[in-house]
Parts: sequence; C-alpha cells; structure tokens
Amino acid sequence: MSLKKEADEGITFDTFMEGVWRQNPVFVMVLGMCPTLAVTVSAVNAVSMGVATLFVLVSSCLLVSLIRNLVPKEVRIATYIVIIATFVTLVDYIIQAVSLSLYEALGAFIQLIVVNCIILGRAEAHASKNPPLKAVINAMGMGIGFTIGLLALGATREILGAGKLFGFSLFGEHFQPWVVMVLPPGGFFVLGGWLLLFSHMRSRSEKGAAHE
Amino acid sequence: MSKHRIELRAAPHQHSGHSVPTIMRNVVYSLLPICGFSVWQYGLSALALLLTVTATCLATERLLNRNANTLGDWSAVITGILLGLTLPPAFPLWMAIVAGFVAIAIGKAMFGGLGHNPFNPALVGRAFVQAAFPVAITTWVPAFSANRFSEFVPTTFTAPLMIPPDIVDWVKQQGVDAFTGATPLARWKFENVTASAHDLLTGTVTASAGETSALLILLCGAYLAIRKFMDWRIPVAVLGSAALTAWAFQLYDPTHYPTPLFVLLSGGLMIGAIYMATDMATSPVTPVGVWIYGVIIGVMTVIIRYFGGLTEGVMYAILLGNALTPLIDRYTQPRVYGTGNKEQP
Amino acid sequence: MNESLSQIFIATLLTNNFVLAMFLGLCPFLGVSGRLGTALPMGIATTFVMLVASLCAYGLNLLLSAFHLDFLRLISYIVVIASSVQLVEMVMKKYSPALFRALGIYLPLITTNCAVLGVALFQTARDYDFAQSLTFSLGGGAGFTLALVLMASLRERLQLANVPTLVQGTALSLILAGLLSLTFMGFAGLGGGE
Amino acid sequence: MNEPTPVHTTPSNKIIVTMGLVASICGVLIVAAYESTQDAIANNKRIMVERAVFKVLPGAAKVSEYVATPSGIQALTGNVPDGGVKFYAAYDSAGALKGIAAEAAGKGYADMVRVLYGYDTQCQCIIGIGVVSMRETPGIGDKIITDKEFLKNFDALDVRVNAEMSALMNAVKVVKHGTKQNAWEIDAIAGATVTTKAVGRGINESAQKLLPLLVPHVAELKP
Repeated sequence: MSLKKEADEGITFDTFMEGVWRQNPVFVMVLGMCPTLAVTVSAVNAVSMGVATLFVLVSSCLLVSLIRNLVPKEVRIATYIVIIATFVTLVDYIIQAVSLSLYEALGAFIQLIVVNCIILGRAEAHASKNPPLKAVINAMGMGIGFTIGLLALGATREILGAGKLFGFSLFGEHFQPWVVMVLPPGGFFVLGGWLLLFSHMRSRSEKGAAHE
Repeated sequence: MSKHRIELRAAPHQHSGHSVPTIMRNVVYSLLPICGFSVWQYGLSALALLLTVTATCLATERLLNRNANTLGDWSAVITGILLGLTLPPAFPLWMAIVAGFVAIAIGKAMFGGLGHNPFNPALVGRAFVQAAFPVAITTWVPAFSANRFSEFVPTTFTAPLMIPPDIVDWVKQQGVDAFTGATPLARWKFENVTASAHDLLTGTVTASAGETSALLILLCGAYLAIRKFMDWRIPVAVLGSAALTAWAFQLYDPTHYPTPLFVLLSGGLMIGAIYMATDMATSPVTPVGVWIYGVIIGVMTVIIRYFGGLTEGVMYAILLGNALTPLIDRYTQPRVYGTGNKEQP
Repeated sequence: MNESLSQIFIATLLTNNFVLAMFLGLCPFLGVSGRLGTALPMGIATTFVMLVASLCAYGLNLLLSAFHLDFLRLISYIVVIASSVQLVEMVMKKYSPALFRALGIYLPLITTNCAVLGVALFQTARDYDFAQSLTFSLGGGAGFTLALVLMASLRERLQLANVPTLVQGTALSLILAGLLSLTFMGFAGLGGGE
Repeated sequence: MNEPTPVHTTPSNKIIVTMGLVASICGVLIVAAYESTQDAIANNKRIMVERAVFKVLPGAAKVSEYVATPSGIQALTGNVPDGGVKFYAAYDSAGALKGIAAEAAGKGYADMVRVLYGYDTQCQCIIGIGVVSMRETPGIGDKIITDKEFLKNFDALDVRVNAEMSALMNAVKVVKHGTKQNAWEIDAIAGATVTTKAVGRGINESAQKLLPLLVPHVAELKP
C-alpha cells in the first residue's frame, strides 16, 4: 500500500520547509484567502491571525494523525471538520481572554478559520497518512509559511495605508496615508502585487537555471 | 485612407476608414480646447497638473512596453489628459504621478495594452486616487483667482508622500467672494442649493480642471461625432437616460430633486459621457449593446448622486458599465450567419 | 440594530458585497470564475445553500441560547452546513435530476465556502431577526453570484487578450477583483437613508 | 493515490463508536477551554466597558449595567428583554451617580457607526461621545473622533424629555456646518456629512427610546 510506504519515509528538512517556501500557502498555492485579505490591514492583526491559524493547524493535524487508523473512511471529512471546529472554538476563547480589542479587530474571521482550505487540506492530504511527529512538523511549516505570507501582506498594507509598522510611525506625522491600502481593493492589489513579485522571481531563477 | 463614409461603431475598427492613431490623434486635438480653458480658468497649477499626468502616463507606457514602441498610438496621451482633467486643479503633483502610473500600469499594461483593457485606464487611475487620498481629491480652489498665472496653489508642490498643506488661508487671500470650497453637486446634496445653468455652461463654478464648462465639452464632442471618430449613440444614451431619470425624480418631488438640466451640466457627466464612456476597448460592440450600456451609465450616475454617499457618480457608473460590457456583448451578440435559428449552447 | 430589510439587501448585494468588500467566498470566486457557463449555476447553488444554512443557523441559535450552550455554536453551525449540503444534494438528486446534473459537482465545494459559514456567523453576531436573516442570506448569495458572474465574463474576455505571461493566473484574477472592488466602492452610502 | 479499492463498508457500529469518541474528546476540550477562559473574558469585557464609559463620563469610577423597560428599570441579568434598552449607570468613587451611558448606532457611509454617549441626569444633556465601532473612510469619516469643533457639540447637547414623558422635547438634529443655533442641534463636519448624520440619527433614535423610560426612574439608580 502506498499509504504504508509514505508513512515510513523519514522526516526530512523538506517536511518542514515545504510549507514555508516551495508550497507556501499564500504565495504559491493561494489558499485560505478570506482571512488573508480581510484581516491583514495591519501587521499585528496579520501575525495574530497567522499564529491562531498555526495553532489550529498544528493541533488538528496532531489529533488527526493520532486517530488516523481509527477513523472509518466514510466519516473521514466529517470527523476532521469537527476536530478543526473544536480547536477554532478553543482559539476563539483564548483570544477573547487575551485581548478583546484584538478579538474585535479580527472579528468573525477567527471563527472562519474553520473553513480555511489549508487546514482541511493538510489534515486530509498529510496528517491522515503520517505519524504524529511528521504531521506536526509539516503542519508547523505550513502554518509558519502562512504567517509569513500574512505578515508580508499586513506589513505592506500598514506601511502604505497608515505609514506605520506594528503601530510605530515610520515617516513622521506628515505622511499621507494611502487609504485605499486598508480598504478592500488595496487587499486585492497588494496580494496581486506579491504574487507578481513571486512569479517574477521564479521566472528569473528558472531562466538562470536554464542558462547554467 | 478611404473616402467611403462607413459607420464607425466600436472596435474592431480596422475597416472603418480610420486607423487607430488617426482617431486617437483627433481625440487629442478635440481635448486641447478643454485643456486650454481649464488652464485659463485655474492657471499654473492646472497646467502643471495636466503636463505631469500626461508625462507620467507616457513614461509608464514606455517603461512597461520595452519591446514595442506603443507611444505612437497616442492612447497614453489621451489617458493622461483625461485623467488630468478629472482631478482637482490643486491636486498635489506627487499624487498625480501615482494616478498616472496606476492608470497605465494597472489599468492597461497589466491586461496586454491598448484594446485589451477591460476598464477605462483614466478612470482606474482616478478611482484609485479617490480611494487612496479622499481628502486631497475633494479639496477645491476657486476659479479665475487673480494670481492664478503668477503663483501655484500651495498644495501643488507638496513633498512626495506627505500630506498637502491646508489651503483655507491661502484661498481667503485670493479675494474671491463667496467661495464655498464645494462643487455644485456637493452644494446641492448637502445644502440643497443648485447652481444656475448659465454658470454651469460657462464654467464659473468650482470643480475638477476639466469638468467645468459643459458647453465647451459639448462642442468638442460634437466635432468628434461629426467626424465619426466617436460613437454618438453612447453620449446620447448616457445623457438622455440621465436626463429622463432626473426628470422622473423631479416630477415625484420637485422641492428635493434638481432639474434635469442641472444634472446634465454639473459634475463630470458631460466629459464622462463624451470622452470616457466612449472608449472603444471598454464599451460594447453591438448597436443594441451600446444603448443598454449607455442607459445603465446614465441611470446609475443619477442613482449614485441622489442616494449614494458620494456626490459624483459618473466615474463609478462608467466603471460599472465597463465591467458589464462583456456580459452585454454576450447577450446582444447577433447570431452568426449560417448557424440557423437554434440557440447556441 | 434596526436595519430595514431593503438596507440589508442593498448592503449585502452592493455596498458590502460579500466577495468584493468582505472577502468571503474567495476560493470559489477565484477558482470557478473562469467560465461564465459555470459561474451562474455555482452562484445559484451557493445562494440556495446559504438560504438553507441561514434558516438552520437561526433555529439553532435560538436553541443554543435557550440552553446557554453558546460554546457549541461554531461546531454545530459547521456540522449543520455540511449536512444541509448533503441533504440538498440528495433531495435535488431525487426530485430534480436535471438540476442536480447542472449543479451537482459544485455542491461539495460549497461546504468549505466561507461565505456560507459567514452568513451564519454574521447574522448571529448582528442579532438579526428571522426576516433580517433571510434577507441577509439572500442578498449575500445574490452579491456572491453578481461578483462571480462579472468576474467570469471579464476573465472570459481576457482569454482573447495578450496578457503578459507574468501576470496570467491568480495575479490577474486578483487585480481584476481589485478593480471590481474599486468600482463597487462607488455604491458606498447607497441605502443609507437620509 | 486513490487506487480503486473493492467496495468495503465499515460496520455502522464502528462508525458510531469512532464518532462518539471524537465527539467526546472535542466536547471535553471545548468545555475545558470555555470554563478556564470564562473569568478572564468576563474581566476583559468589564474593563473594556469601563474604559469606554469612563471616557464619555469623566470622573466616573464604577459602572453597572441596567435595562430600562416600560415597567421600570432594573439591573441587567442575562439577555436584554424585548422592548428593553440597555444602559450603563456610572458612579464616582464616593458612590454618587455620575451619569448614564448608552449605545447609539446609525447607518454611515460604509457600515453602521456605533457610538457610546454619556448622559448627565442634572442638565438632561449629552456630555460626551466615543466611537464603539465604525468602518468609515479614514481621513474623512473618522473626523468624528478627531475634530475638536465637532466634539464640542457634545459638551452639552440638549436631550430634555417632554412633560408627557413620551419623547424628547426637541429631536436631536444634524444641521449644516456653521448653522447651529439651538442646544439640541449638531453642527455637521464639512465634508463628512454622511458620517455626522449617522451619529446624529443614531443618538436621536437611542435617546428617544431610552430617556422617556429612564428619566422617571433616575432616582432608583444606586450603586
């Protein structure tokens, strides 16, 4: 069985790095878009959202991996969704306990982590076929990749849209904020811009490889 | 060039008897009187604004098309002039550069250049800066101030990325009576005061550089229509439907809603209907489609002006019309000859 | 708060369009908007599921509030949405096979559409009553469909354009979505009521 | 990956057992999280409310939640009943009533603008507002927080209740910038009329509903 073989493969550095770079959920796979665009108006929001997603991702993958041999195929997806929803509820309460103002800034998008395709995708494609440690490491990579992606977006939008980064003013008080960046169109444009940059870099490196 | 007078509808226009550069060049010519008027009206700042925006558009066009020289088709010049005309005369130049860059880069080059852009590039640039700099884009200066040819408005040379200075005191020194700092549309919306048709026709009102004299724009548009460089149906549909809608509202409540004439002459409706809605790449191809497109723009303009939070709706109405163009084209497409009566799947 | 039904409808359809202003349902928006032929059925199917989900969420919320089980809200919503999608699929298959053939392939996709869960969560957060919830879900679905159809028609047209290879793909869709979103900003304030 | 396996179905009792197991794990986790964060969340909410109320009623030191209904006022426990209006009573450190705070909301440019206003029972006027949430255009709509001239409207905004205790004596009204004449009028911010009107409408709506219910019973408010 191919499942068996895959599970026996060792944990490599790529298990972790896959999500951070090669399969980065934001820039390469363009997954989990709702929170990506909606909450990234500032770097703080972006990182909080990223960490919340990371937590849900890692714990769900751990639990899914632990019970992977118990769950019958028929109810696989339903089980995963219930597990993910559980951890999202957990995160929801934890954020409320930590800071209500952060909770209000992220709004309903914390609960919408449930339908973030990355998490169900990872649970289904990786965690359900791999031992716990490997699943956790891979999920960690994905989560960190997601957080980095959100941070890149959040920082860009905060710098241009408010002249600040993590709340610290960068250009003095006479800076003219580009209001559009914290509005919905700005979200689309900034993500589009980052994707352009990524594909530009990729085509550069491919060309470079071809020349060698 | 052929001497046959073949009706020009919209792209593809290779067989219309006019080449793209010819049409574009004539559009530019017809815009020059409007530019001249706005410079006469607002002085040095308007001149600097128009030149800066046009230069930015040309530079961006050149930069993003390194392999092919696309400057010769004049389209970037039109985008630049139109964009410059829709901005307030005192708009800081660095913001104008942003607008020009966005117009060409995001509005056009991203989609493969002239003819492929789904939205009017000038309006993309304008909508972007409207959303980005909402305060600067609603800061108006009085027309025909005494010193307009000897000094710039202080906001024009705002340092890049910085907030433009407050010009309230500067405006007071200009000695213009009863300057309210609001466009006729804003005054109607928030104070229920309508400007006279005479003022609107001759342009002695506060507004963007190129949307003041409705009469002049109408004349220049007539030139284009007569020379068949422009599809006359679109402005007729836009202006007609806007007037009808306004008339219906006025019948319903004459105390609250202004006259159709005020609606037609105020704001950017005239320049929008004649120069922006008629952009060939972004308007429908079929004759029926053209009428539908124009009516949507006219009606939406009035609805946004009357019920929206913004005072001016022409720009967004045209962008919406652009967005609907592929759909309109699809559902008004004439049946291809020889395909029979059956509906295509 | 006391929003009238027409205000809610206009807001969800235009001013606060689910996709273009609230970023809900972006995955299908970017994924399924390649062809006009599939965009419309997808939109209708999603609207239908939203309506069902909104009804279920309304009832469920009454139940959960009555028993002070607020902490089960999310988990029960998602389970209800997943099962209502299943139910809709089965009912459709039995009573309208033609419709099922047209929409069937999209139904499973809808389970992970955040717009559907979004409807349920937002109507709860805003304390909408029954009629308001229904209007909210209808407007949200209509807004989603509108955005999807507009996007699909634009993308179909751009297939004929010589879009630079660098831009093709998701980046182009995002820029188009940004421009549409910019256009929809013109609706701001509509339905505000003077 | 998905090699065509022969159709084999898991016996339903196994499905039920697994689902039951998963559900109980999840249930335990959720309840544990709920129980352990409950106090912290309640505490956070209290601090947030206090901070907001203290801002609109300077000098206050203690806040309690009340609800006003046609049958009188009582301390709020659980949900707000139908026809009831929630408000906060604020007291100073000596225990004397400092004022009332309540929430108002109006449809603004982009979304609902929600504000909290502070009401002084002595002068029967609104003495301060603070924004709870809004999505208005930065630079224009948010002038309602930053514009000092606008905030002056709420130094003493007249909201006296009429003699029949049925409505306000004069409805709160937003007027054009620079034309404020009466104490119950709000001078609009030039260029941000939509947002200002949203605030005015919201305050009027809320005060019309709350104050006629509240004013006859003000004396009952004790810490």
